[in-house]
Parts: sequence; structure tokens; C-alpha cells
Amino acid sequence: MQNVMTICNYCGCGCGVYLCVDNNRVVGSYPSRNHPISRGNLCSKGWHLHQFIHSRNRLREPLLRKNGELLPVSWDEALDVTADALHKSRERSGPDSIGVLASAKCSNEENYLLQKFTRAGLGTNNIDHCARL
Amino acid sequence: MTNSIEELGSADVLLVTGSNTTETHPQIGRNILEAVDGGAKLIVIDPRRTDLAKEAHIHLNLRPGTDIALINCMMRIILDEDLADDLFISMRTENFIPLRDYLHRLDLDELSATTGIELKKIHEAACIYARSSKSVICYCLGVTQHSCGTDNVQAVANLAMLTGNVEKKHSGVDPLRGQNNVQGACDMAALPAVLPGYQAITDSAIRDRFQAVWKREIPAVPGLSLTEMTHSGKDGAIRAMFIMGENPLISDPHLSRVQETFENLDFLAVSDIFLTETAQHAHVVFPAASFAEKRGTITNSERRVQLCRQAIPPIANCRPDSEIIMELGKRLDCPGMDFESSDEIMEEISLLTPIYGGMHYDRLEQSHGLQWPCWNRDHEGTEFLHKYYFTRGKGQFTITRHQEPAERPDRTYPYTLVTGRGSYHHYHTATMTRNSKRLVREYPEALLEINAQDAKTLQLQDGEKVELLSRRGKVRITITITDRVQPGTVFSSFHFFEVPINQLTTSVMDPKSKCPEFKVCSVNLQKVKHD
Amino acid sequence: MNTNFIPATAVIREIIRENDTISTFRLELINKRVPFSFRSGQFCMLSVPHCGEAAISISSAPNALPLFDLSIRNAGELTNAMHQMKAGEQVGIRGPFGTPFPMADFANSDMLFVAGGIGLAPLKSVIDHCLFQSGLEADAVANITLLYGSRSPSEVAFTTAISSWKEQGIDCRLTVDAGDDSWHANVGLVTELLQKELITKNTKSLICGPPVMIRFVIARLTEMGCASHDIFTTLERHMKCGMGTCGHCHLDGKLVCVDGPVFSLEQLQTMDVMELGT
Amino acid sequence: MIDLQEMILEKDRLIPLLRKLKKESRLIAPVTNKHGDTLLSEINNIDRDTIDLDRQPQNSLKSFFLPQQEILAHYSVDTTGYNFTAPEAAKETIYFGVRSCDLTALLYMDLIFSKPAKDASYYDRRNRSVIITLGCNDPFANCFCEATNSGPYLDYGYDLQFIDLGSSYYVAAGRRKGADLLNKWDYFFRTVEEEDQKIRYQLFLEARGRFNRNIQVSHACHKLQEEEVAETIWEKLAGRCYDCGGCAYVCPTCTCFSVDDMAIDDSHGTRIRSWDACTSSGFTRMAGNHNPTDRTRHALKQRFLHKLKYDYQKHGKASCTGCGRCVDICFGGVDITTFIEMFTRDAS
Repeated sequence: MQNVMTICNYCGCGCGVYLCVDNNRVVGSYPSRNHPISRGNLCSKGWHLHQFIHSRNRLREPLLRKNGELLPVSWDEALDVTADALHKSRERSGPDSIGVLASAKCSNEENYLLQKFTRAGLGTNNIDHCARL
Repeated sequence: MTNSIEELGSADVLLVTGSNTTETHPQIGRNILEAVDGGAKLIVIDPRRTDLAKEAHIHLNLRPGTDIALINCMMRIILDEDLADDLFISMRTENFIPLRDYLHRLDLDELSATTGIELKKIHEAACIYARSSKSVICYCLGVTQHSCGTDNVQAVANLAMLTGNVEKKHSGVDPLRGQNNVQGACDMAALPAVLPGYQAITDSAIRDRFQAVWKREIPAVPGLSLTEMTHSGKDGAIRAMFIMGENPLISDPHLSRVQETFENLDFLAVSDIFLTETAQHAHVVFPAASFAEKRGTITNSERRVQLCRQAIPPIANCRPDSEIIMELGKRLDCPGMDFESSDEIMEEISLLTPIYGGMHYDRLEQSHGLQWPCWNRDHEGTEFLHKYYFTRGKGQFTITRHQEPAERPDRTYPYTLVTGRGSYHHYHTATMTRNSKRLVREYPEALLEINAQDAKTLQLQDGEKVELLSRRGKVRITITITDRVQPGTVFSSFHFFEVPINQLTTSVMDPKSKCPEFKVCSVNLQKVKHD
Repeated sequence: MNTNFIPATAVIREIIRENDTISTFRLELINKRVPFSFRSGQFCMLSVPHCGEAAISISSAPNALPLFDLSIRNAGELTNAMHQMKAGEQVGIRGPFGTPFPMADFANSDMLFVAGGIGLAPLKSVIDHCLFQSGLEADAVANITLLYGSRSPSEVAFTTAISSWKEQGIDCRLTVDAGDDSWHANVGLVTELLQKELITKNTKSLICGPPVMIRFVIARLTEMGCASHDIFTTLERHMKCGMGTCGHCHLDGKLVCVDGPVFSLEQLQTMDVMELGT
Repeated sequence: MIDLQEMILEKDRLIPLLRKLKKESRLIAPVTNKHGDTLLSEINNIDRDTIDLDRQPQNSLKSFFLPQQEILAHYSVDTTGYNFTAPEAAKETIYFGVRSCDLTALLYMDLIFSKPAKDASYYDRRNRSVIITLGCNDPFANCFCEATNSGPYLDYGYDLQFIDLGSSYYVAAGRRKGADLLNKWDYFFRTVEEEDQKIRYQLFLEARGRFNRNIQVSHACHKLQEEEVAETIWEKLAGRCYDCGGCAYVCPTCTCFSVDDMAIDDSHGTRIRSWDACTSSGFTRMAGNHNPTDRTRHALKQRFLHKLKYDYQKHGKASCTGCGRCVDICFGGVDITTFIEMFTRDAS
């Protein structure tokens, strides 16, 4: 059993929380006492932070719509199809025909990468996220 | 937030407006209550009698959408009582005289009538706020999610500047940020008009700096905002979308228009950890790694950039979003898509983003994070903003005038629906919380809060299902009778896909911030006839 | 290793549809580690695949073993999954748990059963047991009366059992909150059936149903002079273990799963109990 | 034969002793990590993981004996039927540096998990454990174990009790397994001198005088046997309870749990036991929305009465061990000491 310090994934408070890891499974969440926000306690969501990680409903494979149905495919196929579709849309209707939504649930690095990809890769500034929702 | 969360605990007066803090920001609520228990005064502005409002010395339960009238009323009282901070106004602000003259022309009784709160209560609140030099204002989406959201924020800023309650420890104006990394997503420019660190996309010198690193030309014209994209419609400008970890088909206003857009896209790819309602519409779905399965930083409400450590490898065949983006980038010939770690990405961020200039992984690893602006390695971060100067120089007073919400109650739709996060146990579209057994047990279904008086008029029993209708759609929902809402107002959340409350909400937005008016729309309730 | 959280496997032998939402599942254990026996009033922890466990009272009498019945109302995730199951499929059983009815004290008594809806399930076990005893020894119990309330005629459950009881001489009086053209029995609350002539000095009353019903029936019986040690009820509470450790069924310092679920009014009067409206 | 009841261990011998112990079992001890938090953790490398005996561990023994989430059973549903199998057996474990309050809590859990039948998983871990406590010479800021009769030193219940005498530890065996350890590793120890006894006694007296907080626990327990708590007190407390469950989760004697199934795929899954809190409304809610507990008025009633009234009735002792963990972490500032102060003040 190992305690890995991380930051809670729910609200903007940003509590320091230990994920208890046993055999590559997260089996608990425990507040950090020394962390300036959590100060030894979490809210109900934080105390149960570990519960959704291994949920049976997690997506496990890339999916591609074939004949109206989402079916598992390889990573390469899913990525190729996506890159191809974005490329086509850009060729046909211009870069501003593509819209990108980033996420307030993802990391700074991922958001940075996605806006870089949108601006430098796709050539549009159509990028936003749910800041106002 | 301009302040740090910890500072709230030592403030003398806390004015909380449009925030159900104990439920939505529990740790901030904890600091507020600690201040109250230590003798601080608490003023809560909220149409609902939230748990925090119950602890308030004064609860100003205004009619939804009358924030400006209320703040103007408070400012006028402060002027009348000679409680304005003249020295601060003359040294640090500009444009005060027009505001003063405007306030003097207002009629206090009229303002009080507009808000639905008796003048005496407003008077008392204004004096408490203005008399202390350690007064802090916290606000949340209850202020911004209005068609006049930007003006609401300006009114709040006017109030703080009028009394000099900014620019020092324990006093300031604190927008509470909702999602764990909404602050960071903004900082990183997941926004249509800026580059990382809020640098204007229209500024060619700034673009040049980025172009030098990115090796590609960056378009100079600001892009479309989220609602402009999701409401672009059947033949709209948006033909293809890539969505990372968002669920607009539940979270966006006026859902039927969003559905129309999504059903007519040529292509939609979604990366998420669950098969959300939005992912169900996609052509391609990428299984993303959850926060526990990757490394990266997030920025909390007080601008604290913190390191999230990887606890386990990605489950099944999942991959971190960063890998997905880079793979797509490589396939579309985007240069600079070969980072080996999030550490390496941060190196590029700190190079291009001055406020993140001192954010280095080794420093974040050693600490509980650093608060931006953090200019360089020697800078220790910034506890509170606007010390010595405002971002734009002098603080700018701007006149804000009361404006009625886009929709007002009428005969057909006599009730006002306020939406927001409705439960302590759920988050946003609840994709994560509804996959947590305990949280589902605690709050299993969507509820509509209604006042006992209205329930009586409509002959509704607690726990009964009703049909809730607006001009745009209808949903079936279970009611809960409570004194949290005033007569004439009902409240619900958007956590439950079975009750897509945003079928009802309006797509009217604030013209500047593009923030939708989630807090006011007119609805009617109908008893559901038993089969 | 002692494995008190490992259920035994039971096969569903038969499913008896009692009404639109209640069915009785006749079960038989197939891999019991210890002999299985129980007494009327006890309950089991039922496992349904992927749904966890729920406490369900046993509705058949012990003499029917090795078969035993669980009568279940479709009211949540687990019970809904149970209602999708078919004869021949398997479920998990732990137990029996809890304090049963004090059957020995009922010898020679006039038995009055008052039930509402699914609340008849635990009492059914007692009624069947009384009838079985009567077959063995003439003075097992004296008269048996059942007052049974349902919300509507279509919700009347256990009709097969009730007709069989009637044939065996039990005075069964049924009532519904709201009747229809097909309904010829009483209309009104079950408390309205509680007439003076039903009560003797020798009456033991056993009540089970929704909390409000229990409260009003107890009040009425007390008013008619029934002693608190002659009134029994069985309480329903949320339970996770059945063994007195998980804490969910706490009741003013007691635990319903071990100290109950059967309580005499005499016991309940010393506690702060929802069913008494305190 | 137990012949080595009390011995002295020079501090220099502590690590060598623990190194030997670790070879035979898993070793758990308080460790302060790089984030500044002290947690009872598994010692993987005795030279690198620095054992910190100066700070109170944030977690208690509960995290190990009744983990936040544990597997009670594996199940499978397939053509062979619906079958359950027991989880793996526990490992032999030595817990070192356990505080008196936490051992007292463990003894309470022994009681809870023994009736009516011994809880299999709990006793499997318990039977494979050795508990070495450390008497508290300097109580922590929120501690009040003297008021709950669970410290600063203990008279029984431990396998070994260490008392810090400055340059050495006074080590006493309280149970067979502890005495066996003393016997086995006798060459690390020396015999107790009269001087050691004197210092130990002096330290004990001083420790008792060092508590910051004077909580009237036994007064509250007595009073609760005689009178009801005013409704206004319950309502005031409930109004400030924001339903985080934190007090119950950090409490070393809160043993309430939930049992749920976690499906892995259509035909496999695990039955999970996890911490629960009586303060939340879903704890007692039944199908059909009946709830015997009204959270808005009585959110904290069961928790406080259970600890101070019911357990006092049943076991003659409150089941609060004065560890102070729930103090200061409550979002609404209504921990058990707030209640005791409100209730006992109300009297005068």
C-alpha cells in the first residue's frame, strides 16, 4: 500500500489528497493535513474521489462509428480517421470550420497543448471551454 | 481570486454574493465560517436561503437579476453616510465623478423596491461592509451567469474600490472558480481571444513571440466562444469539432439548439473518461486516462499551480489527453508535438507565459504549489493581487445601470427558474460523481426546489413529479418543498442527464463575456396527471 | 477461516407473482456450509449479482424447509434486478439474522395480525407456522384474525395464501384505500377494521406495514386496552451486514438487526422510534 | 514462559531491533513524508524511510484493520452458477510507534467485531498483528486522552509499550506476543534499574499535566445517562454539519461501514466494504424514501450519543479515545468537544 499525493479533481479549491494505491488500484482517498487548502479534511466528493477511477463504466478502448454504431478500434485507426476528418474539413471549409473545446478538468499542460494544436496545427482560434458554465 | 483562500479566515467582513459556498467550495466555506466564528460579520447576497445564508448576519435575498440595483443602492448609502475611502479613490482610481453623480440621481426607495429587499437591511449591510478595512467580497456564477454579468462584476468592483477594500491582505474581490482547473484552462488560453497568460491574440508582437517557438503562423482574429460554436446550428460555420473532457450536450444552455448543431456536424471526436451524452454523438471516441493515471499541473481558484502526481498507470487501453493531442498534431504536421513528459511541456509554458515564468516542476514538487504571477525562479509567487497597482494601472470606475433579465415572468410562464450546482454530492454533469456509489446514494435524483407557498397554490406534494416548461422545452422533475427558495422562484441543477434542465434555459448571453443567462428564465409548472 | 461475509448459493425454484410489484421467490440452498434453519420473524441478506445485498424477511414458515420464501417488492436497484430473474437462476443468501417472534408465548392466544402492503410478508411466516402447529396440537393457538390493507384492489398481494387461510378458518378482512367496481370488501384505512369485538384479554397483536400504519394501529390497539407486552411489530431498516456491526440500522442505542427486527411495544416505548411518531 | 516483562532499550539499538523485526514481518510506523504529513506507513527501507516519533500520525490503526475500502469477497456469475470466494489472508504485521489512544481504539474495535460472530477479515488481520505502542510524554495540541481514560500511558492491551526516557526506551510487555519478542531479541535489551523506574514515573506525572484541553468527557457521559440533550443543541449542531463525513472517517473508533458490489465485467466482481458515516442522510434512507433520521435536525445525534451514551451504557466507557483528530477539521466547527462543551455548560 502506497500513498500518492495529488490534487483533488473536483472543485476549484484544490485540496491536497493522498490516493491510496494497492496493487495498481486506487482504494482510498485521504486528506493532507499539512496542505494549505485541505488542512486535514475533504468534502464528501473528495473523500470518495477514488470511487469513479475503476468504475465499470470507464471507456476502455477507442471507438469509431461504423454503420451508426460505436465500435472498438485500434488507436491508430481512431487517430487516423480523426486527423483525416479534421484535415478534410480544413481543406473544404477553411480552418474556422473546426471548433475545439478544451477542458477545465484537464491539466494546464494538456490545455496548453490543445490550444497550441488548435492555433498552430489547425490554424484557428476557435477554442474555448466551460469557464462560464 | 485576488486573495488567498487562507486570508478569508482572518477578514473582518465577508460579503458573499451569488455563491453557495459551503456546498460548491467547501474549503472556502470553511474559511468563511472560521472567520464568522472568530467574530467577523457575514453578508450574503443570494435569492436562495443557502446554508451559508443561514449563518449570515444579514441575508439580502434579492429578486433574481437585480444585483446591480442592490450594489448601486449600497454605494449610494455609503456615499450618503460618508463612508467612501476618498484617499484611495483619488490615489488609485479614475472616473469616479461620473459614477458619484449617477448614484446621487438614484432613488433609494425605488432601488430597494426593485430588489425586493427592505431599505433598512441594505443600509445596515452597506455600513457594515464600508466601515471595515478588512472587507472581502467573494462572488461566483450567481453574479456572472446573467445577460448583464459583466456589469454585475463591474458593480462589485465599484463597491470594493469605493471603500478601498482592495489591494491588501484580507480585502479584495474574489471570483470563486468552479472546476478544479478552470483557472488553469483560462491561464493556458483555452479561450478564443488570448494566448497563454492572457496575452492578446490581436497583438502582433505577442503573436511573433509564440510563432518563433511554435514555428507556425497564428491567426490574428479571435475565434468563436463555446456557445457560439455549440449554437452554430444546422448550417452553421462549425462543421467539425474536437472535444476534450466536456459535455456540452448537458451543460450548455438551450439544449435543443446544441443538439441541432451536433446532429449536423460533419465530424465529431470526443476524448473523455466516460461515454458522456456528448461522446454518444461522436464519430470517434478516445478513452482518456483519468487524473490518477497521469502527471500534470492544475491551478486552483487562488491561482495556486499544483502538481498532480500519477498514482497508477492508465487503466485498460486508455491514454492521457496529452498523448492523444500530440498524436493528432503529428498526423496534421503540427510542429512541436513531441514532448516526452508534462515536465517538458511546462518548460515551454514558462518560457512563453510571463505569469508562469517561475513555474518549474522541481519547485512544484518541493512545495504545495506556487501562486501566479510567479515571474521567475527566484520569485516566491503572489498571495494577493493588485498590491501597489491594478493590472491596467489605475482602477476604473464605470457606471452600471440596472437592467431587467432577458426574460421576465408573465402569465404563461409565471415562475423564475434559477439553475446552478444543486448538490454538495455532485459535480457539473455528474459524469464522475454518478459513478461513485456513495455520492449517488446521497443524492440519487434531480430535484426542483420550490417554496411551500407556491406548492400550496399549485397543490403539489413533496416528492411529487411535475412538468417544468419554458418557451424552449420541458422536463419532468421531482419537487422538494423548501424554504431555500422564495415564492415565485424555483431552483434546479443540471447534474442529471435524465432531467436535462438546460432544455429550458435561454441562450441569451452577456454581450461581452459570452456567459449565458443560466440564472434567470421564465417557467411554468404543471402537475403530472397519473396514468 | 471464518467467512461470515461469504453468502451461500440458493436456487430460485419458483416465482409466485403476488401483484404488479411484489413477487415471492421460493428458494433452496445448494451449497450450505452449515445446516440452515430459521424462526418466523427472522430475515436474510439476499445477494443479487452485481447489486450487493439487501435485508429481506422470510415469508414462509420453517416447516416448509428446505424451501423458503422471500417476498420482494420492486423498489430499487437490487429488487428490480431480482424481479428480472427467472426460476433456476441463482442468488446468494446469508443468515438467518435477527430476533424472531416469541412463538412460545403465543400458545393458546387469540392471534390478531394487522398488515399493510408488503408488510404481510413477515407475518405470513407466523400465520403459516401457527396453522402448521394447529395441525400438530389442537391448542397451539386459539383464533386467528388477519386485517390486511392495500392501496387499491390491484395492489392486494398474497391472494393465494389468503384464500388458503380462509379455507382453513382464518378470519381474513381486507380493505383498500380506494376501491373500484370490482372491489366488494372494505374501503378505508386498516385501522377502521380494528373493532372492539376482535380484542380479548388473550389477544396477541402482530403488526407490520408502513411506519404511519404501524403508528396508528398501535395507537388504536392501546386505546382499546391492549397491553404493550401483547403488541409486537417488526421494523424495517436499511442494513448492510445483518450482524450488528455496520451501524446502519441504529435505533436509539439498539441495532434492529440483532435486537430486532421484532420488538414488543413494551420495548419500543423506551426508545425514540419513527414508528411511534416520537 | 514469560520471564522478560520489562526491559530497557538504548535508543541506538532501536533501528537494529526494527531491522530484525522487519525481516520477519511487514513493519508499519509513523513516517513524515516530503509533503510534511505524518502517516502510519509501511516501512520499505528502514534506512531511507525515517520513522518520526515526534508527531501524531494523521491516520490511525483503523486504516489498516478496517481499511477505507477492502475486498470482502470475489464473486463470479457464469454457467457454473453464482459463487463467492474469500479474499487473500492478511500478512503478519508489526505496528510500531502506535499511540495509546489508537491502541485503546483498536481494543474497542476488537469488541465490536467479535459479536455476535468474529468478523473474519478483521480478526484475520488482528491475529496476525503485533502492536508496539509509544507512551505520550508530550500530548499534541488537540489531545484529551486523559479525559477518556486512554492515555497518555497504558496499563494493558499492548504487545509492547515503549516509554521514551531520553536516551533509552522503557519497554514493557503486556501480551504474550510482546513478551516473545523480548525473549527472542533479549540481547538488544538491558534490565531495568531503579533509576529508570523513577524517571518513567516522573515523566508520566509531567505528561498528565501537559494537556491543553480539559474536556469534561466523563461528566458528559454521566449526564447523558440522566437527561436528554435539548433539541436546540442538536439543531444547532446539525445546522453546522455539512455532511463531509470527515469526523467519522478520521475517527479511530467509528466503525460504521457499507457493503457494495463493484462489477469488473459481466461475470466478475468484488464485494467491497468501505467506511461510512452515520452523519449522512443516505446512511439510514430506505427504499421508498422513508428515512428514520432527519438530517436537518439530527445529523450528529447518533454519532455523539453512540460514543458518549450508548457505549458508556454497554461497555462502561465512552468510545471516544481523545485522539483529537476530528477537532479542527470540521467544516462547521462542530466536533465532539464542541458538543461536550455545549451540553455540559448547559447544565450550570
